[in-house]
Amino acid sequence: MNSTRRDLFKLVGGSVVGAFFTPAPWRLIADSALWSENWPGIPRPARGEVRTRFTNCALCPAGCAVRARCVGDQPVALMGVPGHPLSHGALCPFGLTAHHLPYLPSRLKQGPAKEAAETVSAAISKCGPSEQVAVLDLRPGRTASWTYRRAMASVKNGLYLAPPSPLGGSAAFDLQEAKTVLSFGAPLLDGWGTPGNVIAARENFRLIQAEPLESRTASLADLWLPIRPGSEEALAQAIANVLADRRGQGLGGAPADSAGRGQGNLAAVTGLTEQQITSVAEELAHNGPALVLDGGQAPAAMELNRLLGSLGRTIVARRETPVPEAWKKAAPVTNLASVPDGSIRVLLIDESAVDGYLPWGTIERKLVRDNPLVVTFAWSRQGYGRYAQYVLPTAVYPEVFDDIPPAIDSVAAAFRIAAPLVAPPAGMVNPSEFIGGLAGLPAKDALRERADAIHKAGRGTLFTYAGAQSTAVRDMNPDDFWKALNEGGCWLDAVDESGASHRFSWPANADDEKRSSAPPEDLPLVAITCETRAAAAPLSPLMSKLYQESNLRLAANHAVLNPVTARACGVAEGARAILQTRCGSAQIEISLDSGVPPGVVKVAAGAGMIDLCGGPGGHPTRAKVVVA
Amino acid sequence: MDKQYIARGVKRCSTARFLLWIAPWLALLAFGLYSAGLCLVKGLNQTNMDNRFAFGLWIFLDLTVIALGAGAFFTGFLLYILKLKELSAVINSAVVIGLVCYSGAIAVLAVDVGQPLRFWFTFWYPNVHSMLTEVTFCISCYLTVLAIEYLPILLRNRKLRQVPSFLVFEHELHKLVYVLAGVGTFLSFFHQGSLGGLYGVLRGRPFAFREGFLVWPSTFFLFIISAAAVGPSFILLTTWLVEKISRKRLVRPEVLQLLGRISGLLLAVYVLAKTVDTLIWINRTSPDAGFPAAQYYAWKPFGTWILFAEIVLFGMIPALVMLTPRLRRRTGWLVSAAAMACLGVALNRFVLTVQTLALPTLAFDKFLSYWPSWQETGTFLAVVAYGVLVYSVSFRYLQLFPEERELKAEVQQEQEELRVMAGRY
Amino acid sequence: MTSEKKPGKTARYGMMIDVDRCTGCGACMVACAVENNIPPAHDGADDRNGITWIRVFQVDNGQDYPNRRSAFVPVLCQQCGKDAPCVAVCPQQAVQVDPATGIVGQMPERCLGCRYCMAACPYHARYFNWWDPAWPAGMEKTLNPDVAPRMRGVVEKCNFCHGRWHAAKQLAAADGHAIEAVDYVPACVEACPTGAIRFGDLNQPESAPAQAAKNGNCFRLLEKIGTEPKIYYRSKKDWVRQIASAPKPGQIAPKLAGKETSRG
Amino acid sequence: MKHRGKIVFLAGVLIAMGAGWLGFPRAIYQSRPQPVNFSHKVHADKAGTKCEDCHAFREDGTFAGIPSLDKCAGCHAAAMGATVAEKNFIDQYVTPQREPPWASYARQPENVYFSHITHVKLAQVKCERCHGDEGSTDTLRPYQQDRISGYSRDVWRDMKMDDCVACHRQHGLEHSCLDCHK
Repeated sequence: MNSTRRDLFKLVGGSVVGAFFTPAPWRLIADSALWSENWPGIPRPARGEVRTRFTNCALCPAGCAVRARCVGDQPVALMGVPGHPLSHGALCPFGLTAHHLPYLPSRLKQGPAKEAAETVSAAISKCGPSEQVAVLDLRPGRTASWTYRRAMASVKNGLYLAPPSPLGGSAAFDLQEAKTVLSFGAPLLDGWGTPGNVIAARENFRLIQAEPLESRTASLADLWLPIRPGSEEALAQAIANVLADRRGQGLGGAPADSAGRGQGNLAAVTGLTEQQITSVAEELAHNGPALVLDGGQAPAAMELNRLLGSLGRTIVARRETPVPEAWKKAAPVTNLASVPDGSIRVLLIDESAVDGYLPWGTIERKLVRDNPLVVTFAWSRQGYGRYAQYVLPTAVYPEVFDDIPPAIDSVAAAFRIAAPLVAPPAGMVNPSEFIGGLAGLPAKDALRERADAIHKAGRGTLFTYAGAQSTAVRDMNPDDFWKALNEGGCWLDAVDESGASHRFSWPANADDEKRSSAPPEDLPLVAITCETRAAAAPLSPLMSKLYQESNLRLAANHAVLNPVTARACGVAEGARAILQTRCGSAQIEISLDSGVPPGVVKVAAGAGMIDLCGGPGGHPTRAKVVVA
Repeated sequence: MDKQYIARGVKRCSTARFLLWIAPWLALLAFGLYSAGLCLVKGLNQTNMDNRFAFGLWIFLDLTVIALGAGAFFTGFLLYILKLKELSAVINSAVVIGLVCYSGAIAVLAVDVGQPLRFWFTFWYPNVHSMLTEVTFCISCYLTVLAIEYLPILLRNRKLRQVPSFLVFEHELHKLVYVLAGVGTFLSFFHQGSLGGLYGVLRGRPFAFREGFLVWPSTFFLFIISAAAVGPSFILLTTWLVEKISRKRLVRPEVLQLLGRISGLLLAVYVLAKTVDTLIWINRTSPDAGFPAAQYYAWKPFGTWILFAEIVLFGMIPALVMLTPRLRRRTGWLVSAAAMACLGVALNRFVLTVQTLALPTLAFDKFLSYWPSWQETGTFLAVVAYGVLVYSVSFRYLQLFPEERELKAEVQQEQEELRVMAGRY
Repeated sequence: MTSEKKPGKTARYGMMIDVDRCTGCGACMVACAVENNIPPAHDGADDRNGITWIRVFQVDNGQDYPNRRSAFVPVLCQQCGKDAPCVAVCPQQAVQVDPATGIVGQMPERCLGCRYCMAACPYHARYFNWWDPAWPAGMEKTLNPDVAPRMRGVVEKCNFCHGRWHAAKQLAAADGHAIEAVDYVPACVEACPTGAIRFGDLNQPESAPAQAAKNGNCFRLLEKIGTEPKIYYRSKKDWVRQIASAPKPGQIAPKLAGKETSRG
Repeated sequence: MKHRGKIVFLAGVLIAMGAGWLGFPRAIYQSRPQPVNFSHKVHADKAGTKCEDCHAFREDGTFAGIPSLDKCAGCHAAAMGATVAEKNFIDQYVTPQREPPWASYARQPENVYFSHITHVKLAQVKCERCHGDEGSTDTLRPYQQDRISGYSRDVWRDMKMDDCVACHRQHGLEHSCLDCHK
């Protein structure tokens, strides 16, 4: 027995020794290492012919020109189009990663389009005389917007709503002309207007940024005025006073300060010295043409522009992009703020293209009390879908077939189409076809009709991206014009020589919240939202590079406090806490930075956070931070 | 029941008690293997290391363990090359300790790398300029040497001796022992050094960077001396521990004192060298790289106290104790001095690995903190448990302390005499 | 945007980054990730174990509100020109300087994942794949065929968009041109909306980096270490130029109270 | 008996050697037949004389590799000959417009950036230099794939990195890993 066991050992030992004189063990070692090169689960990028295609970015009204590097038909990289008259080859991080948007995990795959349509038409027919059917268009000025207006014109009690827009859409800021720009918290270098255009003009003007936080724009401004939160009006008033004094006249049309405060008090409110304010005013007056921008829609800023004579120089009239005559009998554009509360029975929200996300509170109070019907067209449930009865999935850029209205800094009217780079998945709903359908409008070829109308007007030139060349519209035939627009082209209106004097009008401030100079006891802090670009728009997963894998941008539900403030609130770095405002509360993660002014909580604007703290600009929201 | 495996003439506890002793260690090992498995299967995201703290607990463990394991080569060197015959009393134990330390270190390294399947690339496409290549080559070679040195000890087991061919083999091996000692010493000198070089060459980390001689930074030589110094201390410590735990006399006190003396001597040399090196570094090397040395110690908690603890508290003091004959003869002093010496070297390795990575290099860097995850700690503990187990088993079934038998006899004789005297009155 | 001038037979590619122009928008970071098939963050990833070959740091003058002034500094592999710390330490030649371009190359398929090079790099420009790379379903269609995705457990870093260099060479070959003198720019350079990053060949005296090397307002990170980085930064602000030198605890200490990040 | 032990030991050695040298090399590869019994020889005579006629380059310089179905359908819309292979090909692929699942013998690993045009157009390297006389074969041999590494046997045999390096070294074109790896 013993011996046989020993034999077994010998046999095994022998075969082990033998094995080392065969290729087997060595090959296995080598192969296992090679296997680690083809690590399981790692995708192999598809190979194919590399093509270049062009389109226009539909993520924001800048509508930057896009050059897509495609393998086969699949875009694998997006870049700007150098030499473009508006976007000057620039593309922001959101635009650079837009070709990922169709694959977002959080994306809405299908929705009850048919059922929704029936419910809506039923509700419309049941509408009472004082109850309205409204479309809220978060990006007015598009061809789709015209479809909505036409539809609402023919629908009973139809109403077409748009968020308040600076200059009321019919005029533009001309940065190229400006020598001195005073900005009240406008994110001029962080996604304002057309980024490429701003950057191109930046060399030529001096930038004075009046803002409580050292935003990206503030840190790059020639002068940053760290004013107290909510003191924009006061600063504007103080500057207006100085300007008025220089002319040795009364305040002109400048709104008299309600509190009747003197210059000293105004300065105290802003937290600046009178000298600072005076020197800024002097500079605006001397180093003109000047331009005053505002993050929100504070009339005082526009008053300053009037005093400085900016109207007609740095703020210019812009003609409407031509539309077919047949479209002219459309519902007027109504500012949401001017709608009586509790009057809307049916609300259709087009979220497929979002410029500014409005706090839900401002919308909700317009709805009728007893079960209003809210239908929203969105890529996900993260926006108003949280409140709507129906969320109908829409195509996302670069699947959409939509046009982009001219941005607030493009002096000439423009028309450019976001031609789809990839086909939208089945089950997507086209908002303009849905809403047009309610009024029996054929919305399918609206874009083509608009293009033809533009061509018929015969004004302006077409800039094509492939060759980077401009052609006068009147030298083209309609089909080539249309084809060019679809292969990446941008129509630019001719400058208006008629010199027709333009009545500049801007909406009165919608925000009627009364601010008391003494902060309320229960809400000692002021909440300031930043990163509003990311509010409800779809974000590529790769944005984690900016929001998560580096702290370059403030991620949603994160808040920054001054260490002093944090100590007062009893929260520490990385702590979870609750942010409370008049509109509710949300959980936030705290980080500390002594660069944030005491008494301020800087929050990143997710859709939810905007509902809580209001949008950018506007008046700062009182808030408080409590330990979770 | 395992009597026939236990060497003649020595007394060992009952199998039951032995099992009782190893049971907790086995449990610890199992837990450790589980956490190591997690790191291998799910990847290194199981650890708390990151891009900035690319090295963590494990590298610290490797450096320390290998320094402590240096006793194996150094005792061999003293015994076979310098003919310090007294040390034959502990050489076997030293070999086992060395084997444990080195195999443990390599096992942890295999978990630490991101792609263990590619381990052989280092041998196939070696970059001769890399200290890590030097380390890998020397350690793996020396581990084989240790394994060969361990064989005769193993084969002298009472049961295995029954196989005649084994006896012959063991006898042949024994002739080799001088060669092995020589080779081992050579290899060890190199990898102890290159382990020091590992950080000394990092010109991008002025806190660790040192100038040196030819391709070797000064840390290269400091590591050799410190390892040689602490090796005997660790053997001293372990021997004493084993004596306490097994409640037996295993070696004569003179042997321990000799170990202490050697350790103290080398430690003194090390402290001297380290001081000189530190001064050069503070006054030349670091400032030349644009880093005023004072700033390193402005980042709490790593104040200058760490420098003091490393050189004076755990360097100079134990050295002096072990060099003073009177104190050396007191076991308490001797052992605690040895322990302090070990701690000192561990601290030195810690500073070089962890503090180096914690300190910022760019003006806008932050001072970083790091705390190992339980998976990391578990893997660490696995090595400890593994070490204890291998040593316990070896101690039970093999002849780790040749003198044990005579000492036992002596003890019995003494007791015998006592009883006789007791009977007389 | 194209590189300053056609590089000669052997080039020393470098960059000039105008800190005063950088708005910190992050376009370079995402463009880099798109170009080089860098996966989105694994949940639980943070700024210490994510992968960003180029990372824009927000630096400041260390003062509190309202005297705080910030600037944005893009940091990528500095492509050290003289004994690069990472090259010598790699045990298996996975790191290598290309003599033809001066680019410090990292070979993921050769990498053992020992991370010695990461400990060696003072610029923290090297990144380890702590997780298996993963893309949302369908998004793998958008991967760039010129760059191979990496596997878990290896180190990767900026290589001046080597995929683009390959593609440019192939295109040149198709037109029958010489492929040594290809003309290309990395993705971050092309993407930067303000033109703050400029790419060029240091061997060409009129290239942006070569000019920067002579400009008084230009600096390189940790020059005193002697690694001869090929990335030049420019700023007219004195306090910004300070970031070139070693950290000063006294200055940063107050911020640490709030800013220190600890793990585990 | 005296030598029993040695014999047993040797037996073990021999068993291992046999398995390692004879069994293993077969076991490590899995082989699968190509979808169509295609004859390069016939096509070289009838369709086109040069490889590029079918294995073409695109405008952007990328190599199209194995031609897609429409290229084949260009001639084989209907049967040209009377061979069974062609009939099957038309029935299974051309008529249902299904791309044949060709297996590429010479597909390099994902981490390799191999530019055909650089080698063929610029350096005037003959296709045969790397692909052997594939162009004159009458049938397609089965595609053999390493079970563990997943690489084609051809790549393992004579399209390894060493083979590339050898040639590049000959022409003094060996710069760095980045030359060929991506």
